[in-house]
Amino acid sequence: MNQIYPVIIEILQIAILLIAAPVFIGWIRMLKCWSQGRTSAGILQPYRDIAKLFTKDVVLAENASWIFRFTPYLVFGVTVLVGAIVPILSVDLPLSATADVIVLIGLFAIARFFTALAGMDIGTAFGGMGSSREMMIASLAEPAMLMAIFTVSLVSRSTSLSQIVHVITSKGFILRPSIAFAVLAFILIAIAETGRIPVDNPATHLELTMIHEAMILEYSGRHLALMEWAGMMKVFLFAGLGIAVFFPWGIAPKDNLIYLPAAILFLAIKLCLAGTGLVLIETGLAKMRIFRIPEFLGSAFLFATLGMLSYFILE
Amino acid sequence: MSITLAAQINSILAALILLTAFGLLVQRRIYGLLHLFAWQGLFLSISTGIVGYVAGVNHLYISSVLTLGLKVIVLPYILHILIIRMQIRKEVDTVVNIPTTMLIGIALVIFSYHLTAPIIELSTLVTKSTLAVALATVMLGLLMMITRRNAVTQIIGFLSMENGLFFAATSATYGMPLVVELGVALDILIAAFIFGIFFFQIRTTFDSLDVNSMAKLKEEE
Amino acid sequence: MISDITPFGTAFFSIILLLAAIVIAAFLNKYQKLLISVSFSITALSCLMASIAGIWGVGAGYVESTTISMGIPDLPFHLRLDPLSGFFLVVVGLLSFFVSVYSLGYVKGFIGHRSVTHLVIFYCLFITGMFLVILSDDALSFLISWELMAASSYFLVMFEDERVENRRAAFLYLVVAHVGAIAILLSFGILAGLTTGFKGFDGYTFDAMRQAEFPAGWATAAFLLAFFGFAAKAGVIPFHVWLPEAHPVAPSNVSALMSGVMLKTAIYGIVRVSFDLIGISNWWWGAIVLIFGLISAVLGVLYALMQHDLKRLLAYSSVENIGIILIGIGLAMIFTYFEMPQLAALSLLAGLYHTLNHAMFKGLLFMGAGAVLYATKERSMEEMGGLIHKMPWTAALFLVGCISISALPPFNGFVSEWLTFQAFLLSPSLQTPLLNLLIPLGAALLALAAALSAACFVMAFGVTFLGRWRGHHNSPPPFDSPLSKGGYRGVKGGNGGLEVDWYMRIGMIMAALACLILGILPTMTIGWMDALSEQLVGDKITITAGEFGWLWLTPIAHERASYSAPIVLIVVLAVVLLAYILLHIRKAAVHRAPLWDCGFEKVTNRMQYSAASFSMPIRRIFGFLFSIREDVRAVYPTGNPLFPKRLRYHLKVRDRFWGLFYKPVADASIWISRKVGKLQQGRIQMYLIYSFITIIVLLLFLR
Amino acid sequence: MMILILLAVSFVAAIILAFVGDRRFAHEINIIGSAVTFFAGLGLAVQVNMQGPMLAGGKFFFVDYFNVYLAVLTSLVSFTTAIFSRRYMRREREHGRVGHWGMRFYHAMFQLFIFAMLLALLTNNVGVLWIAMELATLSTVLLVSLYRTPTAIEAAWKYFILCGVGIALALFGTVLLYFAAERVLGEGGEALLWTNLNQVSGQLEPTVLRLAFVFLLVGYGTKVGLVPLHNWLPDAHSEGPTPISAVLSGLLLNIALYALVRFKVLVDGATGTHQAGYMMMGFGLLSILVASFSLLRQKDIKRIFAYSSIEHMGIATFAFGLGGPIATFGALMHMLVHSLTKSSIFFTVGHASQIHGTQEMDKIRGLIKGNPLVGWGLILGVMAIVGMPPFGVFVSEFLILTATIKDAPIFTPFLLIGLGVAFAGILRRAQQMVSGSVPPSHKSLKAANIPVILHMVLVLILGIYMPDFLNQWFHKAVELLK
Repeated sequence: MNQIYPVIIEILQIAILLIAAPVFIGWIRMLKCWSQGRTSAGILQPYRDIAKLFTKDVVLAENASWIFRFTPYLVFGVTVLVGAIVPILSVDLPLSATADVIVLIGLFAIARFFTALAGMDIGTAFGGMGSSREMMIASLAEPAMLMAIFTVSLVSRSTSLSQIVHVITSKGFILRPSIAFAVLAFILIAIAETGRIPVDNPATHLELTMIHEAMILEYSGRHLALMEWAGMMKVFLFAGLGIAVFFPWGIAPKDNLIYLPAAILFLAIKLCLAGTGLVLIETGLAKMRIFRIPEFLGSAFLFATLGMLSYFILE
Repeated sequence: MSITLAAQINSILAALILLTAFGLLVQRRIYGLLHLFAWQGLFLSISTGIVGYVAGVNHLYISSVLTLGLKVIVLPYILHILIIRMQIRKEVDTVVNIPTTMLIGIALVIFSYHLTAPIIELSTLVTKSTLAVALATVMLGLLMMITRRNAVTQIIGFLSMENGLFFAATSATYGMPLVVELGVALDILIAAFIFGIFFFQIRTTFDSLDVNSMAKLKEEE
Repeated sequence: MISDITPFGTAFFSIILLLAAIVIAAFLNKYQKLLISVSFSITALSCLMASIAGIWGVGAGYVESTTISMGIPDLPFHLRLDPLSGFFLVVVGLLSFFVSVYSLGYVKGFIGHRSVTHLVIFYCLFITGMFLVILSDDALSFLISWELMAASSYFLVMFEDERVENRRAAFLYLVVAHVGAIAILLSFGILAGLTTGFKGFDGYTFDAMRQAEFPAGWATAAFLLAFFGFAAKAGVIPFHVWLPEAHPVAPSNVSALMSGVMLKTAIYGIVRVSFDLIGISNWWWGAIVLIFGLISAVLGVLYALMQHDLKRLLAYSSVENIGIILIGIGLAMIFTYFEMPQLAALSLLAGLYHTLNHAMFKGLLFMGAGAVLYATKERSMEEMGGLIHKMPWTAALFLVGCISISALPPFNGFVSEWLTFQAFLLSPSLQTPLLNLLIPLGAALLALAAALSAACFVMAFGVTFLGRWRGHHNSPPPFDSPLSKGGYRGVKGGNGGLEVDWYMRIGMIMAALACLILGILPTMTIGWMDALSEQLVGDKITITAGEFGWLWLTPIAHERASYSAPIVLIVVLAVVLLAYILLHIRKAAVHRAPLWDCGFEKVTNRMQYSAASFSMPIRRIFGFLFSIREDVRAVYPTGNPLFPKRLRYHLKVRDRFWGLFYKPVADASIWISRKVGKLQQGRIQMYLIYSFITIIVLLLFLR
Repeated sequence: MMILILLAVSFVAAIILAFVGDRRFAHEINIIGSAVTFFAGLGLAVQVNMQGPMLAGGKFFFVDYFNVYLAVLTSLVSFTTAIFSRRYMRREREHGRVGHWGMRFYHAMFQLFIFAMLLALLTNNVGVLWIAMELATLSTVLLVSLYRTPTAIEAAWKYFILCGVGIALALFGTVLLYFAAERVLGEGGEALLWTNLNQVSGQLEPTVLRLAFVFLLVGYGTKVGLVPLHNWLPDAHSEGPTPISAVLSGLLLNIALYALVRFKVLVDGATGTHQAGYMMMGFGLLSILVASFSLLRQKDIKRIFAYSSIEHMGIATFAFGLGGPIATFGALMHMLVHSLTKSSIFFTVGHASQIHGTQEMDKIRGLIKGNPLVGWGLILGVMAIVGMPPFGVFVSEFLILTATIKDAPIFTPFLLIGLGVAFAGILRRAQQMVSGSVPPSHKSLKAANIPVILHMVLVLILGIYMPDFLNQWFHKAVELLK
């Protein structure tokens, strides 16, 4: 029993990831529509999009190389792997030892790396623009991200996720200024990394404002489908990561199935809230100029550093 | 002749040598320089002879004769010939600012006395007191070489330095060992020939013996 | 018989072999082709032997030393092979092996233009010098081999000496190297003096220095001198100016060696002197190393981003990586001082691991750049593009290099940087609050550097190999270009048309494999390396690192952090494969079509993002660090002041440090020399006055 | 016996060449003469190696470990220079820069010069040393002006006057020394013998010797080329025929320094202080700095290397002044390797200027392509002289520098500045000259390659493998100079 139990969890989690990610995005879009007084396409619209794309033929630019074709698969694969590592439901995932938070960042980085290359592969001005901006944002986000992790690892004496979850849950709920700062920082970073407003606008194809969209502009058919799906999973995973690191209560501890339904329920609730929060931000703010982003991420870095300092000074 | 008398004569000669040195320093006319130089040599050889006699150091006679031969006869003669050969103007171009030069010279004399004083304490020789004069002569010769602008006069300065050296040798130590004396004399002779050749070379290339015409080799700004 | 072959013997024999190669090269001057194949094969062989010796020696944690009666009879050359030198023997030997194989193809390109004899000779001398530096065990032989290395690489940089930039670079390089060498010499002088007080020559041996105890003040002086001396060689900012000049202009196989391993000898020196000879006696030594490391890491990669010459970019990124290595070593020093051997071991190994990794991928990248140069005669990326179609092998291998250097899992660059991060994350266990607060910021800077280098190499690869040919003439250069006269299948342009020959490919393939293996088997590598930390900081992390078996790398403790490269690789590949298969069950056609590009029309090649435009955002953000001159000139057709015919954009980004440090020195010395020149002003009376015054002054001084 | 051969050969050769010096075979006579001298020198070395120091000719000559290696060095360099001058002077003559009398004069004076130097080295008598030095000066004065160009004559004149004055001052110093000595050793020749003086140095009157040393320092220092007494040196080197420049900076400077060091030992023995050492250190340091900064802006290929000679003499003087086993060892070795390297550099420089028909460095290009031996010889020689391993200069500088930083750390920065500037200055020029493509002005010629190769090989060997007997000599010499 105990041997297969983790495997079950693992499979279950990946399944949830694959299924729930589009729903989560659908939920966000729906809320957005409501908040802007439009009628929404329904929570399941993302499924329809992906399905449609899968059935379509692929149109490749003339001088697209193997990199362009390989990227979607890689991005998808990496995202799934990340999904298999972040403890969304339970802490004992067989794969969780595979990577700690820093490795997770590395995994996202490799996905980004190839996306950017794909953007440059077809040789349009937009592709290059997208890649350039994406890499710029990433390189500014990274230090802030690391500081946030640093703060958390100060509290939990670890960077391995299940360990963090374990420690924080076991300690019970304590108000820590350092963690509060870290949360703030993490939210800003997550927005930047997943390319949401105010950093980037996933819904626009206005030439000069797009970042992520500019890179995948030339994709079509199944490639585009994989990219979109991976994108959705990324948003989902960042939400999951945030939950796991900062609000882990409700994630099932080791070795008992009883907690699982509860865990799923908790997860659903937390995700709904997260989505709502995101929508509030997106409707509240307008997209900022590209050269405001350094300030945005700079403040993220500031929060993270304050978190670290306040740990040493206050705790 | 008693020691004391010899010492007195010697010191008189020393005074004369010093005088000639100053004379060389300020004399403008080239022939005058030549004569002064010859006189200096003469005084030197006499004093050498006397010292030799007093101290009974025989090889000093030889060196005195050498001095007489070289410094009084040969070198002045050679220089004379050269001067005539290349009809150098009788009036050599003026020494830079005679009064200053003389003041410096006097300062030098005092300085060299000041230097040699402690050494003289050590010496037991009758002639010890003249060491200061010898050093002064050397210095004055150097000063002369600095202040003159004519090749011939520089050479004369150089030779008067040599005189000073000889004088030092005799007065301080009753002369160097013979072999050294001879060698030095030989060197001076060679030197004489060499500057003879030089005069011609300089003359032919720069058609004047003014050493200031020889200032090409320098760092350009 | 086999039993009495020792690692040391092997290493020594490899050096003999190199010298033999030199002699042979001298004799084969007439037959250049033969010369190349013979001497480079010998070199490759000997380098292989050297690295085997190193692997063996480190693995066995074995020490052997000997003296050969050269140099001064009282101070013969002491040679010693211990784990540290063994490790660096591997670093140098392995890459030199790859590069020598690569050279078999690359150097042929020079045939018909110039004699390669002295290239070969100095190449061998260069490697010999590096081996000797690593093996030598006394100050004199160390410095002799050190300068031998410098001198031979100087001639290698000078190789194409009719180009003025080569001469300038070579000169600058040698001057900086020599000044550094003098600093090192002085530091050894201090040590030797304190050891024996110059009663005799035996104070110059490293053994004597190991035994001796040094007073703090002198020790600090010695350490600083040594550090800055080596830093000048390693290209640590602000001593780096020679590096981006010299590495690009040298023949690519040489630049691969210079960037890949020559800089590492400096790292070796720093480790050797600080840990082994002097011993850490101040925590702020580590802090200094750390700070210089951080500065070099960040500025190095920023400067790299601003380059458009591929090899210059790589050179600057070497500055960055040296910085990263120094970070590890600096942390190790701090931990050592506070007596935390395990953490010290961790960070030291992180630094040294990165040394090995950087050797591999930087060598690979330079070889790739060389291949591109070989094929296109073009160094500026702005003129390139789309080469992935023309040279698929090179492109793929170069990509591997890019991934590794950008610290992306599962390749090797990531492992060492991950370990460094772990070291940073463990710093809070230090007992000094100040350090606790400051070191994390260092971690952030390191993260910044890592991310920027990812951006940098996206640019490098993207602009060089992807997109379409940016050159003014619309296709890659015609194939009968001078360098590639040996000629391959005479395809013009087409697929693989510009691909380089197999020697070069094999050289690169081996390096790429090394990157992958070092990336996915870190546990084993660290297990192999623990003799090092044992020797230097007296502790090892193997037990904990291998706690979960070879599959998981868990420094310190598995609940602390863990990473399993093999699983990452396997899972990702599995998912990719699965997705691919699933999506190809139902055949969906793939059409090739012209660019859509948001429906824009007439997209020309010149419209693509170039290196300059790619790095623009970062240039804006970090602009204050550079001296940037950019101007846009509009060229108007006559009689039409409104619509410019074309726009000229001119960008010049320069290193601030040149103006800051080097120019002033040069100007000052010229000024002084002008003043001194006045001494020699021609008039003889003046000179006599000098003598006169001198003697008067001396006489006065006497009284 | 050996000593007599050593001296006699060169003297006789001088006389013979004075008559037949302009014949075709004169060069060969010159070579043979110096060859014999060289082998006599070797013989002497072997003898010393076996029997240790010795007196000869009734105390008139003496050989100890300090001057034996200098004697061998002198004979060797003069030998190689003779070989070099064969091709070089032939060409000069073909180009009509030298006439019959010139050649005769050149050969005779060359041998006489060697004779004078060997005499200065081997004599046991301070006075004779002085005479020999003067003779050496006089014999080279007219060689400097051999080409009769205005600048050449000017240079020769300065050389003559400055060194004359210097040497005169040295004589005064010698007189004072004699004055002090005779009060201990009594009248006559005995009082001027090194061997006696060294024994009684403790009893000599310090005040007198201090005074004497000032004059001797200024006197012989002028010939060593110590700043500010150096001004004759660049001129003489740049204007004279290259073989002469080679022997001047290769040998004459060494001899003068040799004399200076001997006196220093004597004075230190008498005064018991380190005053003389400090003076020498001061002069050495000044020379290093001034020379290295002056050579930055040189345009003339021979001047720049003349300045580098001043710099290296400065280094050696400094090291001798510093004293101590390591520094002295380094200084002795430095004299050796410097003269080997520098003379070989001058050989290549001579050919280089013949190839391009000018001494202006800006006009000299592409030597490596044009004439590989000259090119590589020059650049490797430069590498050696600026102190790059594996050449010998590095080893000596290594010893000197390491000794300095421990014993006199205050001086190290200046030393380093000097070395660094000289390094950059020389290398920059040399690199320009050897690299690049061959200019049209290039004239091909048969270079005398044996001397260059021989010297460079020797310097290389000294750098990586110093023979043991030399090591022994140096150690014993260090004992002498304590």
